[in-house]
Amino acid sequence: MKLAKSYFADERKDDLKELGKGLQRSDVPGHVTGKTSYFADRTFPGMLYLKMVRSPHDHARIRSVDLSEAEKHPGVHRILTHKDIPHNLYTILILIQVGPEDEHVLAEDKVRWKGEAVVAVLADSERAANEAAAKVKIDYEVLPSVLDIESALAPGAPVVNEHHGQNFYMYDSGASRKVRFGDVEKGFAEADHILEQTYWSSPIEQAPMETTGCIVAPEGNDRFTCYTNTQAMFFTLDNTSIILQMPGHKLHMVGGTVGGGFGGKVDVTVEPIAILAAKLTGRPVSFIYSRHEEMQISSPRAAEKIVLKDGVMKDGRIVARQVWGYTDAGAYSRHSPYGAQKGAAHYPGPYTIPNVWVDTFCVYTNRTPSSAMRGFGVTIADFALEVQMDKLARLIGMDPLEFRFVNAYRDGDMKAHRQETTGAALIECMQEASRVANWPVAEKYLKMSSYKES
Amino acid sequence: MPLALKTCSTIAEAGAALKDGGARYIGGGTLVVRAANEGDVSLSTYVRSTDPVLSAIKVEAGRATLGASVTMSSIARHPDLSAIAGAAKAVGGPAIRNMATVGGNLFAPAPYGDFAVALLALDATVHTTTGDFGIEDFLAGRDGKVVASVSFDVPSAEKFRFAKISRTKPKGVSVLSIGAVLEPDANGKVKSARIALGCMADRPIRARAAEKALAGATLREEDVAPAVAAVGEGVQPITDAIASAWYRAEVLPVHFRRLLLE
Amino acid sequence: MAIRRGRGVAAINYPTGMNLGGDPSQALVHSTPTGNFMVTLSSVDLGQGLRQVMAQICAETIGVKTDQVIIDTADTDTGPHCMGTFASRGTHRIGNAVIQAAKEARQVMLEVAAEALEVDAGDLDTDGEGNIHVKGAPQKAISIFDTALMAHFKLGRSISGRGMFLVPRSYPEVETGAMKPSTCYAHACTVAEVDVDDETGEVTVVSVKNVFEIGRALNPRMVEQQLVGGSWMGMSHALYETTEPYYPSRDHAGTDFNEYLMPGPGDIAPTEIVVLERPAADGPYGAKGPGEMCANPQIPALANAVFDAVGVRIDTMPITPERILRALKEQRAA
Amino acid sequence: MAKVPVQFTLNGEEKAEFVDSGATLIKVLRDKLGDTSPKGGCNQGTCGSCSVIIDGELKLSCLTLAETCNGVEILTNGGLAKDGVLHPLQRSFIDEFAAQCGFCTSGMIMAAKALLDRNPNPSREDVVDALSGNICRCTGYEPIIRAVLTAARSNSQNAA
Repeated sequence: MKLAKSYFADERKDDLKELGKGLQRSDVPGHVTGKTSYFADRTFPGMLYLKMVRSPHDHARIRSVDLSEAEKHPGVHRILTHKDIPHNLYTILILIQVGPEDEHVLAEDKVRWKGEAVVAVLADSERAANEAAAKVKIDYEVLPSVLDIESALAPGAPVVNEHHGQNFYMYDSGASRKVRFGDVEKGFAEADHILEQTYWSSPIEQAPMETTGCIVAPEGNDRFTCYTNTQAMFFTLDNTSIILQMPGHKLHMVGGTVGGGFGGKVDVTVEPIAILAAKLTGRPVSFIYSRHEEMQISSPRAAEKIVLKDGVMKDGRIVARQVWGYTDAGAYSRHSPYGAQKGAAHYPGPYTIPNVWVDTFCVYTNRTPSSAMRGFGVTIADFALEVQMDKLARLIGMDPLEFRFVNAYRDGDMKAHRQETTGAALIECMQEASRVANWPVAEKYLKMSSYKES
Repeated sequence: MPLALKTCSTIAEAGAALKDGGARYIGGGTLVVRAANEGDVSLSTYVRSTDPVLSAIKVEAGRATLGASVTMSSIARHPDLSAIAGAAKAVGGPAIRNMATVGGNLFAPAPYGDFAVALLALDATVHTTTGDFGIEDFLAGRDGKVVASVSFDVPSAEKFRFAKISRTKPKGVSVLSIGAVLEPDANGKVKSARIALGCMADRPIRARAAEKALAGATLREEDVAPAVAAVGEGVQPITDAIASAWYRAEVLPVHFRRLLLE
Repeated sequence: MAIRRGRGVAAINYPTGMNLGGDPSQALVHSTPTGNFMVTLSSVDLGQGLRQVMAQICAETIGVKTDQVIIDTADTDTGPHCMGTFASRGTHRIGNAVIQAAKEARQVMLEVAAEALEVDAGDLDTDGEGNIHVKGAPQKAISIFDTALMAHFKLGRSISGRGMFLVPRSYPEVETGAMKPSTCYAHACTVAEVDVDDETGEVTVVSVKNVFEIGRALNPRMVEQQLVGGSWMGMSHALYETTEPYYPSRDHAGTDFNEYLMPGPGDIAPTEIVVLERPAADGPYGAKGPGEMCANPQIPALANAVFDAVGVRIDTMPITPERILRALKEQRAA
Repeated sequence: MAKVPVQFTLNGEEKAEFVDSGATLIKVLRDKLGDTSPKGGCNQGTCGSCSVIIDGELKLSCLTLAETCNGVEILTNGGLAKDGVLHPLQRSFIDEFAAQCGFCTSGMIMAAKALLDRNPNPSREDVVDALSGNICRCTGYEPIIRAVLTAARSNSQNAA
């Protein structure tokens, strides 16, 4: 890695003593000797293992649940169903008033995705829990399902989640989060060329090396210590408090070093049920996702469909951009309504475009609920935007890098979501890229600057 | 019931123990212990045999006999087996190669079992507790058999070719694998060929049409074209997370041609 | 058979933080009797080195060595609230809270030292080596060790500080979408080169050249860790990763690291990284969040490089050999 | 549950335990013997985080039954540092910033040790092959490859 100090040198004082130095990480000696403690590096006498019985169907009504054989299985201590959960219907972003509550901790009448949790078995060994789980009998009536954005939004599609009523999230602005800037129709009318293209992605797993999980130990005073690898301690504590209707002071979350997150550990899917299990059995409880669960049950990065329509002039200026962005939330909201609207502000990309129209939708399907991942709401948008930029440049016969200089935002430019650009540095990044990649551009672009023109 | 390990001193004893419900033979553990770890409750007893014969490698008069417990890394390291080392190294990373056994590989469902592809090309004989089988017959009815060893004529390095195509490097699951034994005649043409394919069915299969088309050919682009065109005859490639049947069928001739011309 | 080379470029920006819900983090700082400093947080270190960078920020602000700072974090019984480690907010939000707490603690520390030296606290400075001295008169000094002892045992003062950094919630305007979803933006431009095998659709990444602008590299070696790993993940997203290879069908969904594809150590391309620093006005010592944006520009750069190589557009992620081969066959048929 | 005796040496110390028949080695190392350096990243044999060296060979402790380890010598990363002195690989992983979350690190170091024990002067290609069964999600592998090569170089310098 090279620090290119010549850029923005006037904005930077190099007078720091402890910062700006590549000091050794204090935690790494622990990592390299295997001494760093992760949540699962502890055992407790009498610990129970939680095994989740999950839906084998994308969408089904639960006719009945028969636990009689499973409960008799040797080593089983308790089996939890939705009836045991004090506040079974939840949604994690309720903490920032983004409702409605739309997801069951344990399924009640229906399952809405293949893998949804229905029954939690607690036994004194993993083996006994697995064996008992195999004896849980659930009678399902399979329902029609929708597995992608287009079929979910088609007329007459089965409703995925009744708490929403329709297969998309309803924002205060309606079916989509809107950004309206300038006059996009006027822009298209003026444009020399118009290009409309559609981009897709399928779900991506965060795949941290350490799977999601927690170990709960009752403290003996009706408080519970939960050793967890959540990415957000109080987010987990406060959601657990709501789900278990347990005052926050009864809960003690302890994290430590997490074996990678990448957004995969921001949902609250293991702690509430494990704490409840510890409370109801009086025993320490371990609930750790298998790798199979981490890959297919934990929330992935959402599948997206993005339609971009751009109006461009022969000289390279983009004069209008219209965007329809669809985020496949899966069966439940989790963080997706947030991610979809974060995308709405992002779509013009790092370019100044006078006329912008964005609609982003959060769509429900019978898939594993999606959630945050590194680059949440932005990564797939950047794929679409920057492939589109390449196509636009070729369409007008311009060098793709020079085309970006023509449109790059600079300090003082107004973005579509009505924030004035400050601290821009795109032009300088491209200038340096032109040099390191030996991708020549015209001299005038190398003389440009992100600074506000006086 | 809890899991248990039953250790037998002979392969015959192990064969008998495997008749019990829930019993599975454990070689390197890469298939069976994984299944138990993943909650396969149909498995309750691991059966193993400590019979030293099972871990023996014997090479005599050009014929190799590999005990069922012989690992991929011991094959890859064996001085008399250098011609087929590439096929043994194609299996897994170093730890898996130190654990995965010849016996286990014969039972591994596609896309696993790359070494069995090599054994099929080598026309190996599989020695089981219920008799000796040609490898094709063995593969066709492998369920329930207990393997003691395999034997085959060790080819010269020039005769044996092996390719494994993966999405990830240097180690990854097979998109496909190809094993070939090419017997040259006095003029440098192919006298006879034995071609085995992995991932082109649920277990290794032979490419008989290609074998036939290669007879009498030189290993030049224009000469191998008929064999390349025929290599996909009768294949039913698997579809899995790595690749679709369509893709496997499309690239099989490409990789086969490259293997012949390398 | 032909191996065809192509290159592509992409440029991006990336927002720091998640203001659409309100974005607070807190920090507490106190000194021990011998002048070490304890930073108490509830923030989670996911492996990116949050503890180390917070220790450096605290040390810089108070004027001590980094190894004199201990980070106590991720315990809800002791640590004050933090929204969480996501949205590239860690360094920025928590760093700002640590600065505020450290400044308050530093002020008390200087007041104690001022009393010892019988000068005005405003005339004092730290030397970064464990001493407090009168500006312009380095010989008139007291060690931080003695200052802390004095605070504890003579003056009865707590050398401590509270830090709270809140980016207030932004509510998007319903009709126009006017909103402030984040604070400062990081930037990047990537040029990627690929070889595409036009018989198999296989892509070999030949080189990746990344330029990142991240405000300030507070610990350049740790920044490099993020950027190198992120660049790999971007390549992985572009060419390999999905839980659902036949999306929207759920068949053949991967359940392990054999089936969930990511580039192995034999697939990595020579990667060059250049870092630019334009300090963010609201960033801790100018820093922005580098952790997420570094994995984004490689994806479109590689997609564009594939097009440059073989003339087919794969507009669906990931760009697999199968998708490329199908497109090439359509191209030849056309 | 049937308990069976098992005896082996772990990082040079003799251990004797009664374990569940069918218990995996990783479970015994972590839960019974308190050596949590092997990590259960997948318990499928696909990630390498649980790698240990048994009688000189790299093995996956998640797929190894403890009961089959009678009489063997087991080395884990938890025992590599001697008298507080880091192993050269541990040192080079620090110097090259080759660990981020640290979860894969012990497995990586054992895979690298298995290589260097057989081949003290590996090429880059040898290192890549040696690490090929171990997944890392943070680093992009390059710093790890560099760390192994650095350790090999420092070893050969020390030997010279």
